[in-house]
Formats: sequence, structure tokens, C-alpha cells
Amino acid sequence: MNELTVFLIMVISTLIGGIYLGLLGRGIDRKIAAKFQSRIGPPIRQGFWDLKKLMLKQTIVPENSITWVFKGAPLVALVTSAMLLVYIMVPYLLYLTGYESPMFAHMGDFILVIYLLMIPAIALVAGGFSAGSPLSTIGSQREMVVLMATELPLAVTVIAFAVKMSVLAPSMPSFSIFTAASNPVWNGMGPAGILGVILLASAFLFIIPAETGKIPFDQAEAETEIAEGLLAEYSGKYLAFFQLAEALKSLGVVALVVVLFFPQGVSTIMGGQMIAGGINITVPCEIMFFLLKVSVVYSVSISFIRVSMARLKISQVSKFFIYSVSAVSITGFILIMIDPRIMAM
Amino acid sequence: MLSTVSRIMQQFFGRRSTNVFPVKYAPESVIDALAGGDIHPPISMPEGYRGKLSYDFDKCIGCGMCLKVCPAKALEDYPIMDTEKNRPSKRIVFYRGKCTYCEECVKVCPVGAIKLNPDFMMANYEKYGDDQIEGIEKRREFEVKEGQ
Amino acid sequence: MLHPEEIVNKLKEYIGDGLLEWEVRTRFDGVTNIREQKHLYIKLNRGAFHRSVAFLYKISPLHISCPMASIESEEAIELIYPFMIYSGHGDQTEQPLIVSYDIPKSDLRTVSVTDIIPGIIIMERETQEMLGIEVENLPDERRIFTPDNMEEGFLPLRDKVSGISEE
Amino acid sequence: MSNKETYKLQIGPTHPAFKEPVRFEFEVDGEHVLHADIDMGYTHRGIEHVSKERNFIQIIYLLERICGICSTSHPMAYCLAVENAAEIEVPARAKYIRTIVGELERLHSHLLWAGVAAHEVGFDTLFYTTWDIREKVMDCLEVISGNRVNYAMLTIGGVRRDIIGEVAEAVNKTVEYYSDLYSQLEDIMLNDMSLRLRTENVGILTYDEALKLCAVGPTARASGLAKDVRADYAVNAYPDIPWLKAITPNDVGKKPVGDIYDRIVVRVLEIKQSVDIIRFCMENMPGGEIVAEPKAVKVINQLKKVKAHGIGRYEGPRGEVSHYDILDNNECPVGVKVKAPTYSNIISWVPMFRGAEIADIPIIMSSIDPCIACSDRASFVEGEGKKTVSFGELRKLSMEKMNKIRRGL
Repeated sequence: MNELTVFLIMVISTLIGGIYLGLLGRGIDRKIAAKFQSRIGPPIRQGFWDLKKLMLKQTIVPENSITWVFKGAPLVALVTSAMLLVYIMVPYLLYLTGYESPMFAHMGDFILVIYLLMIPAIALVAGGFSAGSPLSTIGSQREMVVLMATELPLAVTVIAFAVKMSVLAPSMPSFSIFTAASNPVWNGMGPAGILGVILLASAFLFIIPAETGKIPFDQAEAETEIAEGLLAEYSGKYLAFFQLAEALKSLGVVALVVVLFFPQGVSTIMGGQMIAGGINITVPCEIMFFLLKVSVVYSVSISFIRVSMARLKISQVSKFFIYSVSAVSITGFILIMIDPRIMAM
Repeated sequence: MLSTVSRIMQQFFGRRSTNVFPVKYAPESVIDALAGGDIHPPISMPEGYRGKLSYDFDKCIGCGMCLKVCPAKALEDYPIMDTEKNRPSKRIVFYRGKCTYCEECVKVCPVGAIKLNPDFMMANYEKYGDDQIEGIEKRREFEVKEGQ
Repeated sequence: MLHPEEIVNKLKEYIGDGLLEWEVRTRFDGVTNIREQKHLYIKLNRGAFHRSVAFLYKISPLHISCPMASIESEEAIELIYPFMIYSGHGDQTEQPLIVSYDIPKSDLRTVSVTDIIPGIIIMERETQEMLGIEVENLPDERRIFTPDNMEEGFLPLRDKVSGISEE
Repeated sequence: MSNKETYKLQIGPTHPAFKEPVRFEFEVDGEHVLHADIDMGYTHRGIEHVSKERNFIQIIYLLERICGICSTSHPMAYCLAVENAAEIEVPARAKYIRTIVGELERLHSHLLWAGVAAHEVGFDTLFYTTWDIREKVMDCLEVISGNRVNYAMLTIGGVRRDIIGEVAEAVNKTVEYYSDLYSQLEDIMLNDMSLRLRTENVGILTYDEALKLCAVGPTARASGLAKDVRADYAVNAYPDIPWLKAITPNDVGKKPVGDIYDRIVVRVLEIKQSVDIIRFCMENMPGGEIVAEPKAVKVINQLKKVKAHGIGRYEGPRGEVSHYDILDNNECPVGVKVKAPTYSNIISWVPMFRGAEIADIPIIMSSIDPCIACSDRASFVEGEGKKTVSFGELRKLSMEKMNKIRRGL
């Protein structure tokens, strides 16, 4: 098969699957949260219904808003979120399917992923500022603070991975997701290094809700404080775009964590191809296993954390990330660096 | 922190506290859809529940004590002619939409013509619709008879 | 802890003729442990009111229990301040101290006691807008419960002025 | 920036954090509140004025609807006021039943508050948990009185329903349920990290301010001011309880700061206290009549002959409820003055907001357990456009409408 055809198939299937799974994930998340809160909760299909309803609703643009920013922001958020998902998923799918080609070796650069993580948030901020309401302005300011606070631990993690990858697979590009997927970070490491990776993973446990704007880090939306903050003025299809963008971004961030920390596929664990009835079912099994991992990470880092904590204040969020989470991730980074096996190489 | 988590886990694995709205009261289209599935019976009301008001037109002697105590003025004096004795006889009309379910009229009624039932489903589109006025049917019948 | 009669005597010494009438009423409550509760009703001269409150506050900080009630008669409005004295000590010590004075309708003015009891401000603002009694020295004169665009001279709690008919 | 630009943030009258309409105007610098201003009066219903047109029995149910949560406190204070004026002796058993219903209401109100406060800080699980726990006391009240919210238990000179047989059993079961659950609840409410982060050293009301601003209820007690009508002033069966006292954070060995956390402490301890009071009352309830005069019409006629003033005070769940009634040889009182706990605490909001962040606004606002509807109760309604419609006119209009509809029948 032509490389380009494979690439296009993967992108399109990721997009379609991503939208479907993202909305389904929202439904499952709400159901699980409801279960934690001892209630029934909405049907799992609620995400799709919400989207459908919002698309049909009248869209109101505030009079004193900057119209083109206000209208453009949701689209930017949606497109970049979709790009983020594609950018994380395609290299990983390539790795899972075992399709190797020099063209794809550099795919999925960490630095670009960090930027892509930022752009939907910046689009939200721009949309919030342009709406011209004091509540959305406060929401935008808060979103900026959360965005900046999470940058440091995120960057530290990425650098740690790059360093580790350069040691594990010197022949491959260090910043590539493909490399990280094919060389699990847990390999070739002593106890100190493993502890370091665990610390990095636990830092990510809090970065995920912050990136996706969930309690305890939903200050930008904070329903009871600033009435949905930067989404306060959005309605109709623009709100639907933001919701879809958020669903895609949540899936993307969770997928990133899975790819970085738990990339091992079924075949790696079982030590070979999966064959049932003479048919090679490795790829479907790999995808199912991946979805399982995603749902576990999703329900722990998004659903569980969100039901077990109160919303923090914005000053506490910045302190929490700049001091505690950064300290944890830097410690993790140092532990990985001083791991004797890395030192030896 | 630990106790919070343990409570959350307890809730996750325990029985949920909410209940689906009793199907008995749902619209018919919904009942059809749910007929094959899980139908929740309505939760039983305790004895002495103060719900929908009912009024026994024939028992009423028209003393008007209930008019005096009703805080919401949900009762109206509606005198009609008693044809047998040929004198106006006081009968009461109750506006259910105004009722506050304090049970004061029930307590004060000397003949027990007023009761509060355990029925609690009283939502209605019309504030003064026929089914929101207790005692009006009898009154109507009477009017029709009078007219003849 | 002063007995109601002692409070009255002290007050009499201080304001003299300003104290018009006084009465102590007792109520009992409790079942096995019957407690007696003394209510002191004091009627003052309008001019003596502010000084008396300042004097009483020195005995023990006053707590304003209820907004000012009023009785309207032909030529005057009687304002009733239900204060509590010795509150916040626990152990059944609180005593109601109900201070009232007449305001002639020809001169509907009184003096604010917010300088002594800051917590009374909402109640004085309410009295001002509901009864039309002008409260002097009130730090915040805006309306609180009634809207700002309400027509002048509409006084909700004064039947004879507002024109609300008794059915 | 040398000259700091501040801007005005309007919160309310409708806002997701507020359960009832009230409007705040904050002067805000970034996330910090510099000054707060309060505007009320969005839920005026004219209850004090309407009361003057109803007879003494009707007023009980009218006052019950001042507030859904304090639906025993207001009638209680009113009945105490009228009994005080007319010198009616309440039977001993009625006093105990009043106490039990009042304490059950406190239990339910404090749990409701805990849920609301948890929701304000975004802790929805605690909100669902406390409201789930609260269902038990609501069920118990339903068994006692026949309704979950408006109990209609009180009447002048006693109570309307007895607590015997199955009902008494239901109360005992409720007491057991809460004493079993209390330690877990206390642990969650007082030791949860994220809750402490949000509530400690936020919305501080000092002792002096509480005293000067006449704060009442848990708000005052959290500041160390031991003001509790149950302990200060003899009502119902409270004088019988030897160990009853006003709860302050000192009871858990904590110096009162007057912040929101202290208000949580006071309320959580009061849940335990309420359970103990109910148990005490169930064990020591004397027998006998439950009402001095069971015939409502007779009571009205009896009160017609009274000319006196009466004051009724009761410690509602949110603080002191105080009524001042003036009886003047009439079927209706000449004056009814109502004070809800929030009314006393409104002014305490101003110092609490000093130095707060925007994120603290909802939790400070709900920390006094406000009931705006209780405080707004004067006498007219805003009509269409800018015209002000008096209560009488409004009623006339609605009567006309009703007649029109009725004619159409």
C-alpha cells in the first residue's frame, strides 16, 4: 500500500473514531461520576443528544463582542483539538499495526504536541475575551493562569522523555511519539528511574484534569462562581464546537498519557502475534486493549478526581502546579537522570 | 481525605439512592416504551400524608367553619338553593391550585366531609381547570337540574 | 447581672423624666426545670431615646432581636425596639428589653442608633422606607427592600398613607 | 501599573450560586474584592402586611411559607409570641414535641446547608452525599407530619399531631441512623483536604464584629460569640436539658477564628447536638394533652379578647427567629413583625467580603446559610413596566382575572 493512502486512512479513521469515542467518553464519564455520587445519571448517549440539540439551537452573538474572534475561536479550538488527536494517534496506530516506513519515523513531535495542547485553550481565552462580558473576561484570565501553571511540569516531562529516548534508542529521533511508543519508558531502568517515571505519571494525573478543565481545575468555567466563565456568552453551534473540541482534547490528552507511559500493546505483553482460528487478530486486539487503557486512565484521572475534590481557588492552582506538581516532575526527571543505567550509557 | 474516598467508594459499589420516576405517572407513550423493561412502583406514602383534597358534597352541612380557618382562602362560599327545603344551603367549592395542604379544614370540619388523600400528582396546565376545582361537578349537576 | 427593676432604677437616675412608663412581665417555660423569664417594657420620651440606648449599651451590649414594630394611631406612631440585654452569655441569662417611644405624625423624625449598635442599620433603613420616618444620621440612606423607582410617598406599612384598602 | 484600575462586578439577582435573588455589587481588582454592596428586596411578598388581614390560625400557615426550610421556626416564634401575649399555657407534652420537630428541622437544614456549601465550592459528591443522608430525616418528618417540607405541626397552644406508636419508632430509628453515621460525616466535613483549603481563613468575622453587628446563629457562634436562644432564653423543653449550651469551635479545642471552616465546625457539632436533644426528648417525654384548646375557632374567639404585646423567640437552624405581635381586641393582629436569622446577618456580609477573592464569593455568601426570602417580606409587588402595583391592586387584578375565568366555566 502506498504510504500516503495508509496515512489518509489512519487520519480519517482517527477523526471519525475520535469524535465518536470522545462523545461516548463524555457519556461514560458522566455515568461513572453519577455512580460515584450514588445517582442514576444521564444516558450514555447524552453527549450526542446535547450536540445535536445545540446544533439546532439559535446562536446568539453578543452585541459588544469582537465578532470575528468570537466566531472564529470555536472553530480554531475544534480544528486544533482534532489535529492534536490525529497527531498523537496516527504514530501510535502505526506502531500498533507494525507498519514501518522512514517517512513516519519523525511523526508526532512532543514539542508540537505541547503547542497543540495550548492552542485550543488559547482559542477559548480569545473567545472569552472577545465576548465582552466581565464574567468571561475573568474566566479567560483564569484559563491563562491555569495554562501557564501547567506548562512547566509538562515541559519537564517531555524533556525527561526526550533524554530517556535518546539513551534507549539513539538511532531514532528523540522527540518523536513513534519512538516513545516503540520503546516503553519503563525499559532499561533501575529502581530510581522507575520511581522517577512513577512521579512523572502522578504529575500527569493532575495535568490531565487541568488541561481538560475539569474539577478541581475548572476555575475558568466555575459554574457557581462566574457562571460558566468564558463559555458564558456562547450558545448554539459555537458552544457545540467548543464541546466537541473539549471531548476531542480530553481523548487526546488521555491518549498521550497512555502512549507515553503505557505504550505496551497486547503483542508485547503476550510475546507474539494473536491468532484465533487461523486469522491474525492482533490489530483489533491491540485497539481494544488501547481503548481499555484509555478508559481506565480517563475514569481515574478525570472522573474519579473530579468527584473526590472541591474546586481550588485560582491562587491555589498556580501554587499547586508551580510548587508541588513541578517539584514532583522535576524530582522525577532528576531520578531518571541519575539512574545508574542511564549514567552508564 | 481518606474518609471522603472511602465514602465515595461506598457509594460507587453500594445501591444508588435515586429512583426513576414512577412509571405509573409517566405519559402513555413512555409507558409503552418501558412496558417490557424495568418498571418502578411509586414509593408508598406514609399514613396521614397530606395530599390531594377531596370533598364529600353530600356530607357537608354548610357550617362554614372551614372558610374561617383556611389560610390560603382556597375555599369559596357557593350558596345554592336547597329545593327540598326551599332555602339557600351553603356548599363549598375548593380551588385545589390554591390549597396549601395544612389540613386545618379537615380538623375543623364537624362532619368529616373533607379529606386529604395520599395522591400527590397534581400538576396541571390550567390553574382553574375543572379538575382543579373540587365540588364543582355537583354544583354543575345542581345548576342543570335547576335550569330544567 | 442586673435585675430588671435595677436596670429601670439606674435608667431613671440617668434620664429622669425621659422614662415615661415601665412594666415587667414574667413568663415561665420548661417542664421539669421551670425557668422564669422577665420581660422589661420601657416607654421613653423621644428625646431621651438615643441617650438611653447608649446608657443601656454600657451596662451590657444590646442585641436587636427584631425589626422595629409600630403602632399607628391618629396623631402618633409608636416605634417599638425589641432589644435583648445580656445575650451571648449562655445559661438562660438573656432578658428582653422592649423600648418604645411615640413619634408625632406632624414631625416624623427620629435619631439613628447605628453609632451605638452598628447592626441595626438594615432595620432603620427598612423603617425609613416602610413607615416614612426620617432617620437622622443614618450612614446609608438608600432604599433596601423597596425599589429605587418607587413613587414618592408610597409607604407600604402605613395603611392610611399608601391607600391600600382593607379588602 | 501605578494607578490601579478597578472594575465593578455585578453578581445577581440571578446567578448559579444563588438559590434566591439578591444582588451584590463588588468592586474588584483582578481577583480581589475591595468593596461589597448588597441590594435586596427581589422577593417581596408582603407577608407582614397580609398578616394583618388574616386571623390568628390562618397566619400560622402563612408564616410557615416565609421559608421552606425554617417552616417550623417561623410558626414556632409566632405561636410563642401569641401565647406570650395571651398568656396561654402550653401542655408539657406539646413542648417536647415542638422541641423534637424543631430539632429534626435543624438536622435537615444543616445537612441541606452542607450540600449547598459543598456545591458552591464545586464538591458535588459531598452535595449528593449530604442530601442523600438528609432524605432520612425528611422521611421521618413526613411520617410525623404528613409532609416533607411544610410540617404544619404547630398551632397556638400546642401541636397538632402526637408522636406515638409507629411514628415514635420512626423517630427513634432516625436518631439511631444519624448517631451511627455521625463519625463518618464529621470526618468528611472537617478533615477533607480540598474543603479545608477552600474554607480556612476565608470570610472572617471577628468576635467584636459579630457582637457589634448583632450576628446570630451559627455565624455568631463560629466567631466565638455564644449566642443561642435555646441556651439563653427559656423556650419549649430546652430548659429541661441540663447539658445544653451554645456550641462554639472551642468545643473541639479550636480557637474561634470566625472563618467559614469554623461555621462548618459549629454546624457539624450541632448535628450531633440535635440528635442528642431528640434522643433526650424521646426518652423523657411526659404524657398528657398535646394542645391547650383543640378547637381552632374557639382559639380565635379567645384571642379576640386579648389586648397585649407578645414577643416570641426561637433558635432556628440559621439563627434567631424573632416575632413581635401586637394584639388589639381584634380577630386579626394589628401588627406582626418578623425577623428571620438572615436579616440580622445581612450586614455581617460586608466585613466577610473584605479581602476575599472572586472565587470566595459564593461560599462566603452561603456560609451564613442565607434565606433571602425570609428577609424580604414587605409589602408590594413590582408590576409591568415601571409601574408599581400595590398588593391590594394586584389582588384586585388577580381577582378580576379569576372571575373572568370562572365565568367562562
